[in-house]
Amino acid sequence: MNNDKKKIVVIGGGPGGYVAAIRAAQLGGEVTLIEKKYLGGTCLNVGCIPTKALLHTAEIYEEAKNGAEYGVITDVKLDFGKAQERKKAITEQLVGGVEGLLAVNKVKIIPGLASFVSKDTIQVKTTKGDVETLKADKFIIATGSVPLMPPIPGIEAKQCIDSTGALELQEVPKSMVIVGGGVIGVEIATLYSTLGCKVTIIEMQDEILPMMDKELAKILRSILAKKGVDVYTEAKVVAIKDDGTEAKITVEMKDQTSKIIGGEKVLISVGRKINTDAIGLDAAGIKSERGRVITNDKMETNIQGIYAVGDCTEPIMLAHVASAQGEIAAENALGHESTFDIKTNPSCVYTNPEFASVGLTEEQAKEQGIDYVVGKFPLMANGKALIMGGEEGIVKIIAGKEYKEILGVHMLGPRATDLITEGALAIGLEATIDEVIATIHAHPTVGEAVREAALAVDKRAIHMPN
Amino acid sequence: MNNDKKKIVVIGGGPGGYVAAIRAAQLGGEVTLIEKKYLGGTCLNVGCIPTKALLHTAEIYEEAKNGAEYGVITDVKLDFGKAQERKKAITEQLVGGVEGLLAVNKVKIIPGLASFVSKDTIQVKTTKGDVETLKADKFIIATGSVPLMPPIPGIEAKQCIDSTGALELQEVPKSMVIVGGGVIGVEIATLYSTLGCKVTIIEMQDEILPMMDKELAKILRSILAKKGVDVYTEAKVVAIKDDGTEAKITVEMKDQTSKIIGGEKVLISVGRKINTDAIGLDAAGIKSERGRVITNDKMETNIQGIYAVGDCTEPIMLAHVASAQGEIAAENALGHESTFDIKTNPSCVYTNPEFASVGLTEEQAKEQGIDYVVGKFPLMANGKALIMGGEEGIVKIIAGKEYKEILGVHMLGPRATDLITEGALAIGLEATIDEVIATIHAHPTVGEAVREAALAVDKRAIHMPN
Amino acid sequence: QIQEKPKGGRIKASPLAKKIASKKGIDLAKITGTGHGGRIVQKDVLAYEENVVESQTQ
Ligand SMILES: Cc1cc2nc3c(=O)[nH]c(=O)nc-3n(C[C@H](O)[C@H](O)[C@H](O)COP(=O)(O)OP(=O)(O)OC[C@H]3O[C@@H](n4cnc5c(N)ncnc54)[C@H](O)[C@@H]3O)c2cc1C
Ligand SMILES: Cc1cc2nc3c(=O)[nH]c(=O)nc-3n(C[C@H](O)[C@H](O)[C@H](O)COP(=O)(O)OP(=O)(O)OC[C@H]3O[C@@H](n4cnc5c(N)ncnc54)[C@H](O)[C@@H]3O)c2cc1C
Repeated sequence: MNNDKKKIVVIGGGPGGYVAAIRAAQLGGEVTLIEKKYLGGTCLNVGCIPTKALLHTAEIYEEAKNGAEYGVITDVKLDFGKAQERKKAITEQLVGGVEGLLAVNKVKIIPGLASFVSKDTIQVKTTKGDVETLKADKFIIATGSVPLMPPIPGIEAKQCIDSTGALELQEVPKSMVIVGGGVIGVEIATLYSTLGCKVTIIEMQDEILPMMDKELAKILRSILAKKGVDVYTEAKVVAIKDDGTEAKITVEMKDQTSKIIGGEKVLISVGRKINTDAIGLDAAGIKSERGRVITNDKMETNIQGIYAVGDCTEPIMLAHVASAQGEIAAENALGHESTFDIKTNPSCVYTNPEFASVGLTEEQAKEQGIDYVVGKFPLMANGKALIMGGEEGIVKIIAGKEYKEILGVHMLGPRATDLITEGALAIGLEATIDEVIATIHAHPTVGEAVREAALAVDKRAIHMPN
Repeated sequence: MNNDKKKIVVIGGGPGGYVAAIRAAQLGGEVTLIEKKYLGGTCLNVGCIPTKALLHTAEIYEEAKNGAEYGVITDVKLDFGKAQERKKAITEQLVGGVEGLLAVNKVKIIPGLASFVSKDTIQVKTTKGDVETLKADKFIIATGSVPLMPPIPGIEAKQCIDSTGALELQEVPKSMVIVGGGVIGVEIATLYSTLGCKVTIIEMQDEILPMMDKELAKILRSILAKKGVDVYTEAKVVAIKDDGTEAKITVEMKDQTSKIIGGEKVLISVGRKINTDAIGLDAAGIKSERGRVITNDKMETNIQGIYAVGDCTEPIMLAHVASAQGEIAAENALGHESTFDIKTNPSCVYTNPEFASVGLTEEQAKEQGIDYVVGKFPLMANGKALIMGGEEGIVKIIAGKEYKEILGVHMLGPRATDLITEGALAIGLEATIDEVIATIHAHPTVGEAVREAALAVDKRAIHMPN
Repeated sequence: QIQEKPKGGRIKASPLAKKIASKKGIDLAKITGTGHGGRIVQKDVLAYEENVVESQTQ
């Protein structure tokens, strides 16, 4: 091999690590990737992709069941095993794809567990059982996160599962209690409740999806309720008891009363634990805070030549953030100048209807003391949403009061997870509502509602009274 | 009424006219709208909305039928009457909505046929049978277009229908020959072929959807073919013969042979005729070219105070273009300065997968002698597309060679009609691929493929070999 | 859309306008933008360049 090539070692093969590895190779690095378990990491194996694959089955199931309204008379039966098979096939295809891409880019893969022995050397316990020692010019840490099991009394009950377990069920349970109403909890609630399971969500905060715009989260909560999901907020699980076939969950409600809820399964989705215990941060002298590696916006740690990206660094744990940071770390490691900016980062929740957001929520704008104005447009007045049965949704834009620059876009409705890109690009380009308004939005699309919400900021929406 | 208010008369209540009327009222005009037939025009009554409502039924039908792949075992029966009912309900709801909006904005509606008697006066034959004479400070013409019936021998056969007829069928025909493979032809082909009709498309040009990027149109054609639609290009219908239950269509193929194709219905979708015969353009001295009213980019005709918008002015006949022009005409009529710019205009085809485009096609870039580069990304490598069964699609970006500014975005794939907005905003803001790349695209979404295509322009896509 | 008067503060320019100006060594501060909110767009840079060339050849 060419000896002028910079040697890059990437630890962890999730969307942070494998993207960093490919980008580093593109820029001329000699790259080695260490992965202890599975290429594609959480995202491809037990995260984004498996959830969305199963949710797509749920969506088709729901649409087929409600087909009569559209003139499609159906008799529907679920074959959940088949859905699981398809999920597996997709996951395998994508993991195989990543393997292929790494090979094309001449990234060397070492299956094994890496840990620093000093700031320029790591040791790898390979899955074959050897121990290899590696030196490199630059390291990129991308070891991600794992499900967190909080110390609730009784959590060891056999009914308790984490997100990985929830995605591996071979049958739809009759009932499920979901502890934690964040993105993972709400998506799995959507999945199983759609497929006939009685789902109860217990959330400590005063609304589900606490990081999303509260007004829209509230609407989503009422849609979930209409579909039969019980949601308790400001509620706390204090004990879990294995009661044979069911677990009994004791919940302290906001009015101080307590309630016992039974569940065939109990999903614990209260958060994720940073996965850095095994990598020897101390041996390399890398600064961290409760396991979280501290980086600057170039993804540099305090140790020169060591970068970190993704879930192990970022309170916002998202695959696309991990990948974006992976590219940036690789660019900096190879002598370019790149910085990470979170401001165009979309958050998507794959509920039905979908929920997506970019930029500031109204709550954040208020908190930060920003002078803002709001434009809202209900999807009831959007033709395509009506056609798709998505009339309960809404688009909400937060803009600066003086210049009307777009600060936040929030959407609840069909295709929201894809439509949010317009908001992300607008925020990235520091666009004002004028540029969104000047852009012709195709008819009939749900996206027209984004333009109407921008018009509504100026109290001149066309398709609703202002 | 307040007498300083400018009197505005809008002729035609389609998406060009009713939007102009609302905008003019917002800006303080005293507005009267004349509509001879139905509020909402072609778009809401016999165009965009009814096609998409029926296509949504087709989509659900197809998805339910193919549900087994996703673990949704179905037994499916079509109730086309119910689909038609729902279409009608949606259309009525939206037309009612427009009526309500006009009322809220205090727009006076006169049902009737308007024609100019001079450049500042019109006469209205009201549907009640009266004749009213109206003067106004400004006029906005938005009389739209109607289906064109070309002089093909035998076209009066009872099997021949136009798009309006095709949307009113109460049963799915066994077979349909579609003369003209433009947007309307291809959408109706998608509708009925999905619902079990044997469809044949006859197109004169060398590819269907001649205004779209040819490379993608070709892929779509092959997808249609796989679904059982026969497509003949460079083929010409020379005669139609009523043969009892069927019509026999004589087609001259590109190799000079001729072929006779039978169809229970024959859809004539070769174009649309501008609807200005009845409005007395000459009496007002308004310049036109074969019926098409000539305007500048302020939507002004040659006669001061008379504006025209939408299908009656524009070779690109789209509802969102009509509405955009309507807003602009109203703004100029009320003393503001607005200009229309087509460059952000998306074209959408509601096939399955969807097909959407904004900016220059590769053919146009070539024709205009522009130095361009292309970035392409196949949806086979996009996780969400794979999940949705949309792996045959592709995203293609045309960028300027020197500065990499985005000139055109073309997408064939799930949700393309909504995803195209990013391209429209990018073109409107004169963004280069760098800004699209700097924008974080949520995972897993089909939209990630847009960023990958932008990366591919620079030969640095992550998820495919470059 | 209704044109607005340019707002003060930092120079706003489209990404394409910026790229062209930097490649051609044109100072954006000297250009009046005609885009939304006085944003400098491609056509403004090209018009400015033409003007400069013209006044130089005169
Ligand atoms: C159920 C669920 C659904 C989700 N849905 C979404 C979604 O829709 N969209 C989204 O953006 N995000 C989603 N996420 C979050 C997303 O999966 C993560 O943010 C993302 O995977 C983080 O990427 P990463 O590369 O930082 O870490 P990971 O994906 O966790 O990858 C880390 C990798 O490092 C390996 N590793 C760890 N330590 C070592 C070591 N010492 N040596 C070698 N290898 C090591 C691990 O085996 C793992 O493969 C979801 C998560 C879950 C759990
Ligand atoms: C089947 C089909 C599908 C389509 N799908 C789409 C699509 O998905 N997306 C899209 O953007 N476009 C689509 N179009 C095109 C779209 O419908 C038209 O571009 C749009 O309706 C044009 O709007 P307009 O206001 O200019 O004219 P129109 O909608 O045609 O409205 C003109 C109105 O003026 C009235 N009128 C005419 N003359 C007079 C008179 N003398 N006095 C009083 N009233 C008069 C008419 O009755 C009519 O209501 C489709 C068209 C068809 C036929």
